[in-house]
Order: sequence, then C-alpha cells, then structure tokens
Amino acid sequence: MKNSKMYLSTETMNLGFVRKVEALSGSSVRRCFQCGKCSAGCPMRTFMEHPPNRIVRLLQLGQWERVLAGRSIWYCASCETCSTRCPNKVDLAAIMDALRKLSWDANGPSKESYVQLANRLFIENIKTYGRQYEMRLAAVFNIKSGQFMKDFLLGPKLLTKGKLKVFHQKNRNIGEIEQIFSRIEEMRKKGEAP
Amino acid sequence: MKNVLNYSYYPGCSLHASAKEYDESTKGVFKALRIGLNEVPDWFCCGATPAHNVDELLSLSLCAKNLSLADNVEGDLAVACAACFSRLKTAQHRLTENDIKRKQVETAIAGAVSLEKPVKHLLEILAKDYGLDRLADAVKKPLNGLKVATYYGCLLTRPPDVPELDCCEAPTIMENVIAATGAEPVAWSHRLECCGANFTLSRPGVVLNLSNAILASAKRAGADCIMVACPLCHGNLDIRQKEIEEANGTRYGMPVFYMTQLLGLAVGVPAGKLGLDSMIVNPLPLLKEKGLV
Amino acid sequence: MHAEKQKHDFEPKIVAFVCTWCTYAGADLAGTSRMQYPSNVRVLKFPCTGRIDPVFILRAFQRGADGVLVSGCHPGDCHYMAGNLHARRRFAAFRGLLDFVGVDLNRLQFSWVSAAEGGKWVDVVTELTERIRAMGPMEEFKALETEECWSGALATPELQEAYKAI
Amino acid sequence: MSRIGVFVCHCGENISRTVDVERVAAEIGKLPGVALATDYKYMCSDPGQGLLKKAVAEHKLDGLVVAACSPRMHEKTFRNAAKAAGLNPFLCEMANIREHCSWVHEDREEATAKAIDIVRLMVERVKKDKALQPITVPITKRALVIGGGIAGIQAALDIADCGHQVLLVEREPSIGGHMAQLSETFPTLDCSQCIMTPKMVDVANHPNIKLYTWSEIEHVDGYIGNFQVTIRKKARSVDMDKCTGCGICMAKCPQKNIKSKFDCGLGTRPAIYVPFPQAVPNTPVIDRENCTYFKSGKCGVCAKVCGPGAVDYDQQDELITEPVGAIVVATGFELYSIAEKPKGSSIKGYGEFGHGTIPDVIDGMTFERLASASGPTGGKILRPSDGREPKQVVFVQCVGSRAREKGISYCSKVCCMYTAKHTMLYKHKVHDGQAYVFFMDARTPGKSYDEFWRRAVEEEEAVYIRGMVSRLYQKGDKIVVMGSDVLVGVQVEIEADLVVLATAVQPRQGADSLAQKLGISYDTYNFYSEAHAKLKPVECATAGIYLAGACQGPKDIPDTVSQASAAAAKVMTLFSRDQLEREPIVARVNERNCVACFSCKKVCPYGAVEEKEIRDRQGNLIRVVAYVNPGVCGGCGTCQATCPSKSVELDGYTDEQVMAMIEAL
Repeated sequence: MKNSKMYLSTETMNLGFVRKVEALSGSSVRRCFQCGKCSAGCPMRTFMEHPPNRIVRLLQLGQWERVLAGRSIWYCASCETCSTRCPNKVDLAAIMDALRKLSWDANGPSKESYVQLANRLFIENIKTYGRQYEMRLAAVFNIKSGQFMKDFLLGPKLLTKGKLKVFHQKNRNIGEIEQIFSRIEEMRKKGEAP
Repeated sequence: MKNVLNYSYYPGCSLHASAKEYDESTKGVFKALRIGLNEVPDWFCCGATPAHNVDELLSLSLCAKNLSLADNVEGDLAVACAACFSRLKTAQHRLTENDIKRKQVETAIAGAVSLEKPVKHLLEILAKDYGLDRLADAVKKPLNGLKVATYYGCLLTRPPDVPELDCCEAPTIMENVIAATGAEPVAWSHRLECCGANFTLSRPGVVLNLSNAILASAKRAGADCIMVACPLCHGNLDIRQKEIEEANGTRYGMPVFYMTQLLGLAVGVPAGKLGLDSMIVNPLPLLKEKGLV
Repeated sequence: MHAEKQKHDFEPKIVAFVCTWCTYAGADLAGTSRMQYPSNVRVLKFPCTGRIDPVFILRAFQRGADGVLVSGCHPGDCHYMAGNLHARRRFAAFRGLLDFVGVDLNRLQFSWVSAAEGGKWVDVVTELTERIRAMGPMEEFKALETEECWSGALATPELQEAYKAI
Repeated sequence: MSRIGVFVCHCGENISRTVDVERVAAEIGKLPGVALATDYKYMCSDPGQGLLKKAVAEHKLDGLVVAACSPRMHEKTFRNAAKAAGLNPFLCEMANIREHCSWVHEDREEATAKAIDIVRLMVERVKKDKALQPITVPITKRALVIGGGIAGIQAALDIADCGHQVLLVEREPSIGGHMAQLSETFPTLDCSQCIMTPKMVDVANHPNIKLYTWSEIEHVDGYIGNFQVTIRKKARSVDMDKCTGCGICMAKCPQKNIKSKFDCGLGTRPAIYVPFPQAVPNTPVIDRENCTYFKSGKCGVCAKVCGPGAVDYDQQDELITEPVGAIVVATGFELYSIAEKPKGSSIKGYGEFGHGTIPDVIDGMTFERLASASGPTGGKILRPSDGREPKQVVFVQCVGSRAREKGISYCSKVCCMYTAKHTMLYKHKVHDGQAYVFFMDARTPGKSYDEFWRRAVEEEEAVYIRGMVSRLYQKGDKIVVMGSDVLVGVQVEIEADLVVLATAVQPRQGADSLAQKLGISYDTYNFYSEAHAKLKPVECATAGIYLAGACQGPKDIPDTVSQASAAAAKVMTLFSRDQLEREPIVARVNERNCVACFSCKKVCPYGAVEEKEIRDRQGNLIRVVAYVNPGVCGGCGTCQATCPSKSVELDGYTDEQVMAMIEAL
C-alpha cells in the first residue's frame, strides 16, 4: 500500500478522522507547510518508514489507513523535539499521541506489537499495583513477547545492585486507582470522553 | 540560618526501584542543605510516557490525582524524575487551558482538580529557591578538576511553554548547579538529544543506537563523567553502557551520576549514603583519581 | 472547521462604540479576511474614543442594549495622539459611577483593537456576546426608559430660557 | 419631513449572497422620511452612481444612505456623486453591510436582520446631518524624508528635481543605508556601491536637498500641508562647515579596535570615524561611548591633528524646528537576530542554531560584507573564526521568516533571491567550494528572477535541499547541520565550514515610537500600514504622510525604488496645488453656552483651543470663551465629550446625530 496510487476524492479522504486527530491533540494539521524540520531533528527517523512530516502530509490528505498501518507512530519516542522546533507550532508529539490512541482504540491495526505490548503492560501494572515495578514489567514483557533470553544477563546484575525489587505490594489506596479506570471507562461508554 | 525551605516530595516509581540511589542521594543532599523534604504518602505512578502515548485522559487523571494527594503535604512539590516532572507540569498546563479536559478529569478522579501548587524539579529548587551562591557556600569538598557532561535529555525543558525550567534550546541550569560545586561543565553537542527513553524495554536496539551517540559526544568533549537528572536516561546510559560498547565496538567506561550524587559528594554527604555502589559503571576509579573519595 | 450553528433562546443586543482609525478598520479587516463572529453587534463609528460621551453608553443601555463595547486604538497609537488616553481616564471614572447605579460591569467592556487586529476584534465580540448571553437580558434600565425624555436636542426652549436667566 | 434616498448594493454577490438586499430595501422603504429605497448590483459603478444622481433630482432627495461596503472604501466616491447631483456631500452616508455584515456572518436570516438595523441607524443619522462646507488650508511646499537609504534617497531626489525643497533626515552618520553594504545585486550582479554612490553624491550636491545626518525626528505637530517637525541633530563633535574630510583624525586616532557596525562586526574602525570610505557627508563623527577623550578626559589627538580645527568636543545636541507640507517615511529594515530575545518579547531567537554563539554561523548581511570588494576581507570569502576559506558552505533560508513559533509568520520576500546570489558569489570566488541551500519554497517572482535562481542550481551547481534544518552544532572546527530532504524522505547531515542564515526582514527598532510621533498606524510586526492594500499602497491613513521601502513591508531594491518614486509623485500631486480642501470635521464652540472652564483646552491634543475675548461695542471685555481654530483642529472630538456645559460640537459627529442612532437601536 505504501507506494500504491492515491485516488483522491471526498470519499477517499477521511477528513473526519483528521478532525478527530485535531480535536484530540489540540493541534492543527493543516497548518503544516511541509518544511521537514521535524524529520530533520527526529532521533527516531531511521526506525520509521514514514518520516514525521510525511505522517502530517498523509493526514492532510485524509489517508488514515496509510498512517495507522505503519509502525512510525509507535516508534515516536515522545521526545518533543519536533513540537519544540516546529516553525508553525504544530504539536506533532501530541498528534502522535492522538494517532496512537486512535490506533489503540481500533485495537491496533499497526504492525508494531512490542511497543504496544510494553505500553499495555505498563498501564496494567498501574491498574493492579498503583505503581510501576520494573522487574515484573520486564519479566512479563519477555514472556509475552516470547523473548525469554532478552536482557538475561542484565537481570542478576541489577538484582545484586538492589535495583530490582522482587517483592512489591499494592498501594494502600489502590481502590482509588481502580475507580479512576472504571470512571474513565464509564465516561467513554456514555460517549462523554474520547 | 533557620530552615525556611520545605517541600513536598514526589519521587516517582523509578526512585523506589532502579533509581533508588537517586532517591537516597536526593534525601542526603536535602538533609545536608537543611531543606525539608516530605514524601507525599500513597502517591501513584504518573503514567509516564506509556500512558500519554495511548490515553491522554488517563495520563491527565493520574497526574491530577497525584497533584491532589500532594495538596495534603505542605510546601511546593519537589520532583526528581524528569519524566514525572514533565507529566505533572504538562497536566497542569493542559488542564488550565482546556475546560473540557478539566471537566473530564474531574469526573474521572471524582474531585476538583487542583492546579495551584507549584511543581518544581530539584534543579529549580537548588538553583533558584536555594540559590547558587548559597549552594557554592555549602560546598565542603569542591569537585575541582572533574569534567562533567551535563545531560538534560528531552523532557526537562520541553515543550517550550510547559516546564518553564530554562530555555528549551540553550539551557544553563545544570551547568550552573554543577559549576557551583567547583566541577567543570564541558561544552558538548548532545546534551539535549534523546537517549531512546522508554524503548529500553520494547526496542533496546534503538537505545543502543541513540545512547551511543550521546556517550560518544561526551567522550569527544573530554568529559570524565555524565550527570543526569532522569532515571530513564540513567538507565540507558549506565545500565546499558556495556551493551552499547559491545554493539559499537568501542569503550567508554563513562560513569553516569545522578546530579544529587555529585552534589552530595560536594556538600559532604558520606559516600556510602549516595548509592555509588549501585552504579553499573564503577565510578570509584575516577573519584579516587580526582581525590574525591 | 466551522462550529455547528447553535440556536439560542436569548440573542443579546450588543452596541459597539468604536473609533474609525483602529477598531473600525480592524473590524473591516475581519470582514476582508472573512472571519466569522456572532451577528449581535451593532457598530457606531466615532472619529476617536475620545469623542465618546458616557451618556451615550447610558442611553444605549436604556434603549435596550444588553452589552456595550467601547474600543479604540492601543495606548500610544491614537490617530489623534491622546484621545484614547482621555477616554481611558474618563471611563475608569465612569465605571465607578455605573457600578454605583447598579449596572453589572460585566456588561460593559473596553478594549484596544488596532487596524491590524481583525482576529482580536472577532475574539472580543465573540467573548462579549457569549458572556452577555450567559448573563441574560439587561432589564434594569428599560424601566427607566419610560420616565426619561431627553430628546437629544440641545437648543430646547427650556434650555434657552435657563441660559437667558444666567 | 426628510426625503432620504437609500441605495442597497449587491456588490456583485459579495453582499447579496448572505443578505437579502431586496428585503432590506423593502423594510427600509417603510421608515418615515425615506422617499426612496432601492437595490442595485454595483452601486460604485458608473451606472450605479448615475442611478443615485438621477434619484436625487427625480425624488428631490435631501439625504442619502448607500448601504454597501465600508466607508473607508467608497465614502469619497459616493460623496462626490452626491456633490455632482447638487447635494451637499456631507448629507451622504454609508452603511457598512459588507465588511461588518455579509462577509462575517453566514446565516442569511441573521445577516439580513443585522443589515436592516445597520441601514436604519444610518437613516436616522442622515436625518440629523447638516450641510458642511470644506475648509481650505494653505500648503507648505517642502517635504521631509525620514531615512537616507535607497528609498529615502530616491524619494528625495525625485521631489527635489521637481523644484521643491526636501529635508532628508538620517539616523546614521552617512546616508546609504543597507544598499551601501551590499556586495552585488540580483539578478544582474552589478556592484551595489557602483550604482549607489553616484546617487548619494547627487543628494549631497542637490541645491534643493537639505541633509540632516546623525539626526533623528524628535517631534511632529500639525497636519497635511502644515506639519511642524522638530529634528534632533545629535552632537557630531565635528564642525561640518570646517571639516574638509581629509581623514587625518581617523588615521591618528589611537582607539582603533571598535567593531564596525557597517561591516557587521567583521572589521574595525577608530573612535572618530565615517562608517565607510564613500560616506556622504564625508564628515566624521566621534563615537563618544568609545572615545578615550570622552571616557577619561585625556587624549584629544584628533583635535590636535585637525588642520581646520573642526573637532569640537563641546558640541551639544541641537533641536531644529522646520515647517513641511508632506512627509515620506523610509526608515527601512533590519535583520532578525537569532540571539536570545529578552523575556516578554513575542519574537524568539534560535537556540537550536546556537543563539548566535557559533562564530561561523552568520547572517546574510554579514556574508554580503565578506563578499564585498570593499569589505573587511577585500572580497575574499573567509571564515570569521579562523580566516580560513570555507569549502563547504550551507545556506539556510526562512530563518525567522514564516516561523510563527518564533513570532513572525510572513515571508521576507528577498531571501530566496539573495541566497541564490550568495551561492553564485561564493562559487565565483571559491571554485572548488560547494554550496548547499536548505529551502522550503523558492519564491522568485519578478523579471528575470526565476531564471536567476535556476542558473544558481543548473550552472553554478548549488545543491538545493528541499527541507529545513533542525539543529546546528559545533564539532571540532566544523558545524554539523542536521537537516532533512523531504523529497527523498531521509535525514541529511552536512559538516559545514560556514553556515549562512537568511534571517527575516524586520522593521527598524523603534519603528513603533516613530509611528506614534507621526500618528500613523502599524501592524503587529511594526511595519507601517498603508491606507489601502491595493489602491493606496504608498499613502498612510494619516493624510500627508507617505511610505517608501521596507518600512512598509519586506521589499527588494527595484520595488523599493518604485515605491519611493510613487511616494514622491504623491507628494508632488499635493504640492501642485496652493491650497488644500480638508474635511470639515472640526469642533465648534457655542459661545453662548461656554462657561470658560477651558476643560477643552486641557484635553485638546492639537492645541487648537484658544481663549477668545468677547467685547461690547465700546471695547469693554464682557467675557472670555473658548474658540477652536478650524485650521488646527484635528477633529477627534475629545473636547466635546469633556465639555461639562455641552458647548462644543464636533461637526459630523454631533450629539444629535449620535443620539439619533442610539435612539434607533
């Protein structure tokens, strides 16, 4: 699909999607004039198939499938270099957040599963324990991603340095976190929140 | 002088685990400088990058919850971790500006959003509230001769309108703080580049690549060590340094200190209370060479 | 992106007293730039905000205005050098009087809009309209209207008579 | 009963698209006193005006309302039409239903209702309108030109050649402005100084031009045809009448290492100096901040070596007041600086480009000085840091321009062309060097302009990279340029020896305070505003003041010269008459009501209020009243709003007229 011809018409340009991105990110997409300064400074550019400026260009043309199908959005490191230097105040980091959310809600049509998995586990950890426990996060990530040997040598080293907590407990007030999660879910069910 | 500075404290998840030496040394330095530090009880994870990556509302709600918990503790909120600092500040900023989001968050946390409490990074507290002159006066063992590459990373100063810590492109606050101890900050090119951050778990290859450039730049500038103010940066530059060296066929042996570890040495916190033994790249040869331990 | 057109129960009447050099020109610029704003405002043009007599504002309220906007050049930019500064002083005193007689000061707004600030004009008008809409109609002065009978003319026989007597 | 005619214009579709003009005419026709209400496609057209004239005669109209565009657009047109129809022009008013209605509202119902209101208000006003007679004032046929760059020089020469006296005021010690600093000019690559200096000499020798260099405008009073300008002639410390321009003072001055502003800090000059050898006048100035004599009281070498004894350390600033009839403002531009800007300024510098701390990152004007044969390097391209010849030069366009995040969203217009020129000049001087240009768009409209740019790419082999630069940093003696090529979609990194930034064109510092002195308007960037973007591009909204050159917006030399000549033509049009008719919007005092409190006199910004004595036939003083001099009154009306006894009336904006409108709300 990457190089297939774009047939542009009001039907093929999903501008509703673009408006959703603009509403979620609070940043205009149309304002971008494709100077490429974002791509010039992006530390993750070499890992992406579409450079950041092209993501915005595809959005301007309403090509949401091309945007979400790629792994570019999942390789954004949220370092905000693009947003900081954009001559047009396009908050590309926020647009990336919005795109990831939309992809996430659509159950991730994107190809980048590792980053998604890590994010999912991170959030699940918050929901369960209230805080982050890196040991658990890493272990579960390795099991779920099937990379049992990943960072195998680092683990013991960190353990001896006291950097990994093997035992952890839930926050005393963990109920409050659970409620935050359930209230957000409820709002979304009622269509009161994005 | 009487102890006038008093802060509530949000350490963040990492400071209770992989960055416990940051926590330990922060407490040590604040005690030595007679600055009060009271940890917010029962704080939650701020959501860090993964939460805002896919769910802004969750991210804002977690931060708002933490801010309201912090309201119960006296004093401006001191934050050590650059990522937590960035999230909490961003939440304050967004929620002040956007009524719709604020209402959603108020529903989510079932309470009012409180945005008044100033959120301050340790650097700001030391450089502005405590003051560079006082800091210099408090130095017992000057770090003379130590060349330090001050590494800001991405989150400490960005985006430009939010952290208000320093100029986002040409900050000087870290240099000013470390120069107060007598150490010599080096001019180097990669102090604001990204280290790969949270890809350390999902895509470590990215980190090996980006962090290598940072280490190389620090080496090129003639630095003895790197100073950071963020556990993620520390994780990538210190814990993965050996891997980076192997992957790139180089050798750095560059100790990566938390800012409070170096400050602690200077203001006379006993070396044993700074968690120096927790560092993966052993700093002792360097410190011995410079006569600092 | 056009906002959905909403129908409201109450459409306030807003009167804007503006100077011809800055704010009137700024409103013209909003027009030539095809910006959109609520249609509630009626613009009265003056050479300068310095010409605007507080009586006009009172009368506008009596004649059914729910909100009044007075807008001129930024301080220092007055076409007549200092007219807007005199206006500023005058209205600072006048606000106190208006407050005293019980007019909610939120109904009266002063602003500086230059000839280059079409966008600001739109913002000021939109915000004021929304605010007044939320406040509801201005009833306080309409009652007085029936008792008031100033014709606006100065050369009335009564006045003539009075001056002769001086 | 009035007989008012109302004409509602469709303005093609501009009004009728959202306003139901027929309904407006029908509703207004029902108002008492309206004798005729009709609509027409284009009221401003010849047939439209004809319709109006015919109606005045046919319906015996005594007042007109034209509901169309803004009065700022066509009030004059319709008032002239009214006059031609035999009606006093001040009985004709415009109701603005285009800019204030049809263009800003979408809902047809709402817009029509509003249009009816707007027209109704105007009808009520016209009922109270009074016939006014124009006021005539004499014209002082002398012009003031502010700024001695190419714009000011051109305007001054044109006006002077026409036989009128011109005062040319320049802030710097010499005229010449930026054009004197340039090396060669696009698209012909002729030497800037070669075409500029003869013009400067013409100014110096012109019998009709009075030159005030090292001078600034202190204060401006009056109005079109009758301005009083106060000029501050700063102390030069050198007597211009005695100095022969021999230059020995400069040669002997012991203070030699002051950075030359003219050479963008690349070269040095003494404390007593002319900015450049071809300066006009060729009389030096003592820079008191850096002069040893002024700092310590010792030295005095220049005075000792000066044969004619022209050096005068005791000279003081002088204030000179001159009457003029017209003013041409030609204050030009300056380049945006990437250095950190003070807090509170809406314009930010470029931290990502080092905030100006990397010595081999320079701006376009500095490159001009490097390339200029009369520059500090004698025309050799050498790096400021170590004097080496750069082999890889990176040019970056749109630095500050088109960057709303930095506070400027406009295009600076000249950078595309001068960057192309720079790549050529560089290639001509460094044959084995390579020029790279990061650009967003190449904007080269103009005669032979696009061909020029293409020549830079195709023949001079400049590598143009379509993309921007994220960051610059020093690495050893190189500057690393982190850019991207959006056409290929990859990042680009170049290790450059020299980086040239095409920084934005901004108005001069202090442009706003000069505008406040002149009473002219300026935009958010401090560029001066013309009266109409298309039809009055050189006039200010303030009558008698005209604009030339980059003070009005970024411009290249040909555009600047054209505008300067246009401004001069406007001045000459004004001077072709002996008297001027001006709008009779002036204040009048009702002497019977005046209680002589003189509150009006206190607030009048023009000093137009005088104290008038009223005497009886025997000459005994009865009382004193206020009197407004109609020649001086500017027509702001502040006196009227201030008068406690309501004894002043501003014609055209009387209480009666205003109240009529408020009553009709």
